[in-house]
Amino acid sequence: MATAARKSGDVVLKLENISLAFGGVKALSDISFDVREYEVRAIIGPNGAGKSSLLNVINGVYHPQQGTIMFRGKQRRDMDTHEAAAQGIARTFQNIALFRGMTVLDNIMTGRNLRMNATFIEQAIWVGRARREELENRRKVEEVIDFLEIQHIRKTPVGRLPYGLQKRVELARALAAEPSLLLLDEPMAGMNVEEKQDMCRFVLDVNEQYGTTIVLIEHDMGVVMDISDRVVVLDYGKKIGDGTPDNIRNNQTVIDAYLGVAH
Amino acid sequence: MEERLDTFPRLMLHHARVRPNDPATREKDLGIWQTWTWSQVAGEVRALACGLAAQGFRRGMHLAIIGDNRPRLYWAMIAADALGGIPVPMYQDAPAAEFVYVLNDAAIVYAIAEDQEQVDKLLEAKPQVPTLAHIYYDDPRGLRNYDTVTSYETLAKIGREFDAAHPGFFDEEVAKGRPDDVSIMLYTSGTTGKPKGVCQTHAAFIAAAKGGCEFDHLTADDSILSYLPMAWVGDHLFSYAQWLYAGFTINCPESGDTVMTDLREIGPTYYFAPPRIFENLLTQVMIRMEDASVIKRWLFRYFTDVARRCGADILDGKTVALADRLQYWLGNLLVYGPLRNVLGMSRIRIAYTAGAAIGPDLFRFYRSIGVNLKQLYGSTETCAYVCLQPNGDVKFDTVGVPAPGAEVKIAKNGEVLVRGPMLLKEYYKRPDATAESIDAEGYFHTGDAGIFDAAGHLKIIDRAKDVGKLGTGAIFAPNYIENKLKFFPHIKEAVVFGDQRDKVCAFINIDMGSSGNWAERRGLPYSGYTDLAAKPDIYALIRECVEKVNAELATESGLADSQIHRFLILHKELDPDDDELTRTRKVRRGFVAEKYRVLIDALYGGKTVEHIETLVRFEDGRSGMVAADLQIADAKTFPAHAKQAA
Amino acid sequence: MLYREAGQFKASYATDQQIFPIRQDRIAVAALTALAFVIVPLVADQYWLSAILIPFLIFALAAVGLNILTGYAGQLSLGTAAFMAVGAFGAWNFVLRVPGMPLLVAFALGGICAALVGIVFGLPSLRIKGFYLAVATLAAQFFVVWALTKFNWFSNYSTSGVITTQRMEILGFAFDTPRAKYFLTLTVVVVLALAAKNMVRSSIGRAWMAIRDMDVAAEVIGIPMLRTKLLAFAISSFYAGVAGALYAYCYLGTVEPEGFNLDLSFKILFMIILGGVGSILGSFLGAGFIVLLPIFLNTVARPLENLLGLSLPPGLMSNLELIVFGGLIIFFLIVEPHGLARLWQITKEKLRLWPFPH
Amino acid sequence: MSFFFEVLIGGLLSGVMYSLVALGFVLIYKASGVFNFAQGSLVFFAALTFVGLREHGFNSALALLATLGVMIVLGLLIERIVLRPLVNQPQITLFMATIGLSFVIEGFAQLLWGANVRGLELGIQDEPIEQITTYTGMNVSKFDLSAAGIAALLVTGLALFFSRTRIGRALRAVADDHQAALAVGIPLQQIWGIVWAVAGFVALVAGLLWGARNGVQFALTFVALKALPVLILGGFESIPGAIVGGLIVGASEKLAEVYLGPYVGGGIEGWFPYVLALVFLLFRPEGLFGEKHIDRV
Repeated sequence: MATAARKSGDVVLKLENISLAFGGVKALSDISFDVREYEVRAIIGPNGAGKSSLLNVINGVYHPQQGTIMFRGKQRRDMDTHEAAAQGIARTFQNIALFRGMTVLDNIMTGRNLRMNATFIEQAIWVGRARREELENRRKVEEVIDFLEIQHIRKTPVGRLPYGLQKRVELARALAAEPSLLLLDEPMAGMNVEEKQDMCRFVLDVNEQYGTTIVLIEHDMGVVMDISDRVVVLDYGKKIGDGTPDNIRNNQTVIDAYLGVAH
Repeated sequence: MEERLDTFPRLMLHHARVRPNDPATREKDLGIWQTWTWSQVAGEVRALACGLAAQGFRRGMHLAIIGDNRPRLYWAMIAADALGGIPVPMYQDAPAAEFVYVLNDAAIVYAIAEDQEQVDKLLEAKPQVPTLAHIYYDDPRGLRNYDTVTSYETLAKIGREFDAAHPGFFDEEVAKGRPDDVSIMLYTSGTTGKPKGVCQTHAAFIAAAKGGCEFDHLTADDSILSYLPMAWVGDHLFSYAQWLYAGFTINCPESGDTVMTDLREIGPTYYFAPPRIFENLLTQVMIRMEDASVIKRWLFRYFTDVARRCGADILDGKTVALADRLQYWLGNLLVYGPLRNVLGMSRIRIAYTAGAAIGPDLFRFYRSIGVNLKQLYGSTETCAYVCLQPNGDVKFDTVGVPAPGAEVKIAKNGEVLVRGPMLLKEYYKRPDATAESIDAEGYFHTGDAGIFDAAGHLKIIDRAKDVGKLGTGAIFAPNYIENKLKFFPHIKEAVVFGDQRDKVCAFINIDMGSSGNWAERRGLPYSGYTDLAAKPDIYALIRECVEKVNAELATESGLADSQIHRFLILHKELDPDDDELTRTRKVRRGFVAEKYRVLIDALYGGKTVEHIETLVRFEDGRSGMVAADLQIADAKTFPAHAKQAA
Repeated sequence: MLYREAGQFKASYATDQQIFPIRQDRIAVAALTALAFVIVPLVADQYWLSAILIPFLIFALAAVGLNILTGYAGQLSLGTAAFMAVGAFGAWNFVLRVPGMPLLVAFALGGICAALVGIVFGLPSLRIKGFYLAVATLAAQFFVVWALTKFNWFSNYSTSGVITTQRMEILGFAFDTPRAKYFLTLTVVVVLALAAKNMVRSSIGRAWMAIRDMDVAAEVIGIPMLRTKLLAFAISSFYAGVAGALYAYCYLGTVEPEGFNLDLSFKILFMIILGGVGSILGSFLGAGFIVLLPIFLNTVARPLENLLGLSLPPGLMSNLELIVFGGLIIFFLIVEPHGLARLWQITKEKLRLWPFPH
Repeated sequence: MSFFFEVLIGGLLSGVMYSLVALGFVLIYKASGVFNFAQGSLVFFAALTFVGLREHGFNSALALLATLGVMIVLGLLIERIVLRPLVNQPQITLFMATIGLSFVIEGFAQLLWGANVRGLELGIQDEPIEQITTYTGMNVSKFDLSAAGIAALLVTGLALFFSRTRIGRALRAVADDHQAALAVGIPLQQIWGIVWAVAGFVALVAGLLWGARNGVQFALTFVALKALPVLILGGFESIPGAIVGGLIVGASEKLAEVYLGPYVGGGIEGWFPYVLALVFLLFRPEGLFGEKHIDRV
């Protein structure tokens, strides 16, 4: 898997001095890091290090008490979930957050909701714009389904799918939004080797084919070192390392806090 | 001026004129059946042909075509034909190493591949194929960073520009085509030696297509699912020659995994499948019915019994008692109709099977539930067109009557000889082989041994060269025996030995699906094929099958000596990747005999157990050793008692 | 078994996404529509029309409304009857106070009034969930009934808020027979049910279900929480409101605010639980079930009474009804939480796969 | 001014009665996460059974004991038949099941005892206590005060039960964390059974007091509806919350009726607590004593 050939562009996302606390508990303290366009950026760290919280800050689920977020040139105190989505940030969740009462197709279609502008009255009559949007976006969604090779489960309710496929459907839902920045929270957790390989391939394909910038949290060090351009290491809500995979591998603080334990 | 419909490009243009808005090609893609009309197809072919011409493709050149059944690959074949070139479809599941010989033999310069997988194999083969210069691909997925290959879209774009610059070019090229031009080169897989390119002319395939269409009344309203390898003569006849002759619709499935679903959605009127697929389907039906409720199982059993009694006769239009007819009608409502529907066969008018003998029970089952399944006989060299079973006159153990235009006779040594317009022009660059197979009178030697019955139906017994003699002097037809064994669902493959020996012994491969299921229902634990194959219970199960075959053989005149005395169950499945089977899953008898010599010796040496180690190649390309101690079992044989003439 | 789908392939997304993609379903629905519009008016007597079919259709409409809110958007409401009341009194007042007001427009305006009230009581849904929200809808229930009783203006100063509906006339045609009322009700219900089906299979429907199933994920995907929830409240209340107007005009003729009490709300809630939460079809099945059950109980009990020579105590039937309703609710929640609609779905699945079990 | 206090005290005292009903809800919610809409029906059923038994010649003490037995058995049955099969279902489903349950209980109660309105005499008169009237000029009902006393006694008893007995402590553990309770070997189903039995007992007390005050009739079931805003104010999981919430609702609805009612035509008691609770919810969705939950994603 060649990572060398990949181009990486300007900084698109920059977090500065982010601190987040729940009640009295500090989840993140004074975190700063940036993400460049087209790169695969990994966040690693032991359980409870604040990795998911960081993603939640980026797409506005949590609002940090301190710090600023710069996304696509605009600086702000915090993100708003809707704004984040509208700005092209999509994500998947650590614990699968699919809409369990819906089919795979409908789940992925929700990823295109932002691009559908017909009013509910048009939708109720099912003519003109509503119908057109529905059919056009179905095609877009079918392309994602094709891309992730989940054609055979298109009309299956997601609740009936095995874990690995659910993860893939969640990725599909995020991709359907055609994001410019994709946040993946442990996309390979709980998968077997084969599923992991598939997922790795999909992540790299997404990055390559669509030029999507990717921020991912992952525990499998092999995967992280393989596919990411740069890595951030968190420990107890603090950043203890930031650099290329090689860089991180040889960072003594990181080895002491995390790598040494994990292996 | 009268229209000359004597080449495939002209046939295509004819349909584009006569029925421009009728569907010509469908493909399940992006969730729906994408449809191209005849006029759209004509446009695509035109662009493609012009594109190839612009890239330097010339009359007489070969165009390699590699991939699953894709509309664009079919169109590429017409495009090559239009330019007077020769399409060479290749088996898409062969590894790169196997590509090399064919690519070099056909001196391939231009190749069109389905996707990244095939492109990778071509690129892997390229260093050993100096002529290969142009590779085009259909599906761009993953090919973004390949800079030595060209996309279908780019080729078509080049073509349209070329067409605009040379407006008369395409029509002139089509006009240059002659019926005796070679329209296709199909490589025979060959049970021995290297594959040979079979060159067939437009005239030959059009004759075969015309004969078939008229024989079965195929029209532009029919539709077919195109899912068998494009390199195989059957697919070329049904999905190309007959498609372009009759102007019906071909439907390409989404992928190999979804064929059954796609079959159900499309509900074709015309269908072809090798016996293996019909057998798998029936096995699945039986397995799924096991889980049904008691009432449904009873209904199913009751009505399949009714169907077995009278279904085939009703299909053949024979007289059937009213009570049976009523029961069949009810069964059709409750069981056969729904069953045909869930199998995707409810609209089938004509279904064919060929390529290997089909078990009589299997064959009868489909006919009895109202699927008009028939057999045909033919080979690559005869455009798969020698004998066909006529509607209403179907016998289970024959391959039907000589097709319109085919002259069939039996040689003294029992070999079936054929003459007619559908014979091959030649084997490519192999005048020796051509001369060997077509005699001075123009008869093609099929290599099959057969006999005609009283009603003029041909019955194929075996490969002519496989037919041997037992030590007793009796005739020994190994395939005939093996097929009888393989008709049991638990037996997947069988290899019998006996030529120049005093008795017959057999290797058996059990069917994992069927016998695995059998074992599970009995709570018999097993860890894999090797383990299951060695179970005493399985041996007992297989012995029963072998003994049933023996009982049958005892009744057939001249074959009583062919009863199987001893057998063993192989510790691994025979596999094309290990060269034990051909790509069309025919046993390479000589190779197997050589590889497992120690086992044959054990069978004839009276041993009851033998150790064997075998090298196997896994799917990912690695290889390893499999070792096992194989049990050898004896089977009961029966005294000969010739059956009364039926 | 009845489904023969081989050969019914879809060559476009439009055909793949139609409401009834299977031909046999389309035929069945066409037959059912013909039955409802042609055969029923010919054969049904007055009792069947005005005591069974009209209320069935009206309740089904209200249940569709509640299902949009509770079944699709996941917001439990115990105040459906209140929104029906707003619709009924709204429509009545528009006809009363605006000269020449067309009847159907008045129904729609009544629905819109209900929608506005729905939005007001839906506002808390932004901050509260589950039965906290259910309690908020109870507030709507009590407040609306109180307001309609207390402020006599709504009933044009009649005693205890009773209103009697005006003569119904559309384009000069008087809807004064049960048959005519049935036609009117049927048409309105069919049109609105179709619209509901269209909404739930469009992006708005998916947004509702997304919020129902996993609200955080829905937000992250860009589904606006407030707008989506309020829209569910508004549309649901609109349906309830129109149902309320039909309830007053086509069914009872005379209504009072107290008629739209909590019991009615519960009745409609029961319809969707029994019929199927999150299913338009289920709304109809549930309404049919609840309308027919008392009639069924009566027809069973009366002959039984005669047969055994007993005279059952007068309150018996109504209490028995309570027990059977409540018991069925519990039974369905335990055994088949998705109600009759799911049972039909399972049956259909079986018929499609017949003779295979799965 | 003294009129204000009179209304206030009257309100507070009837608030105690609301608390009593709310207590039943809280008990069950705390232990099993079930919002028991049928609590009002239980109150109705208890009162009706007591009155019914007395009509059939039982003396008060015996009727009380028998009713207590019936209520405990009923509580256990509900737990076993309705709630145990629904374990791990969404709370909304459980809630809807209890709505169904309330119908069954109401139908069953009336089937058994008839639907007539009956009086219930507890021997305490609903009349002003003379001494208080004399000294402060305010009318404070003797009945209300006694009821408040009984309620206070019950709350104290329950508090002691929860903090001093083994079962009580187990119960609290269950309320805090089902999984953990299961892990340390607390028999969940047994605990739930006990809680439902206790809820039956609380319903009996509430039923007697409310029945004595308003007569034993179907309208008793609406008492539960009064308790809902109490719960919203106090939080579903807090016993102190139920009490304080009850007092607030009691006091505010009386004050609102007296001071606000005349402007809008009266009868606002029915919805005022709801609107109050609703407004309150907007500012503090977790209730007075509830804990703030953070959504983890």
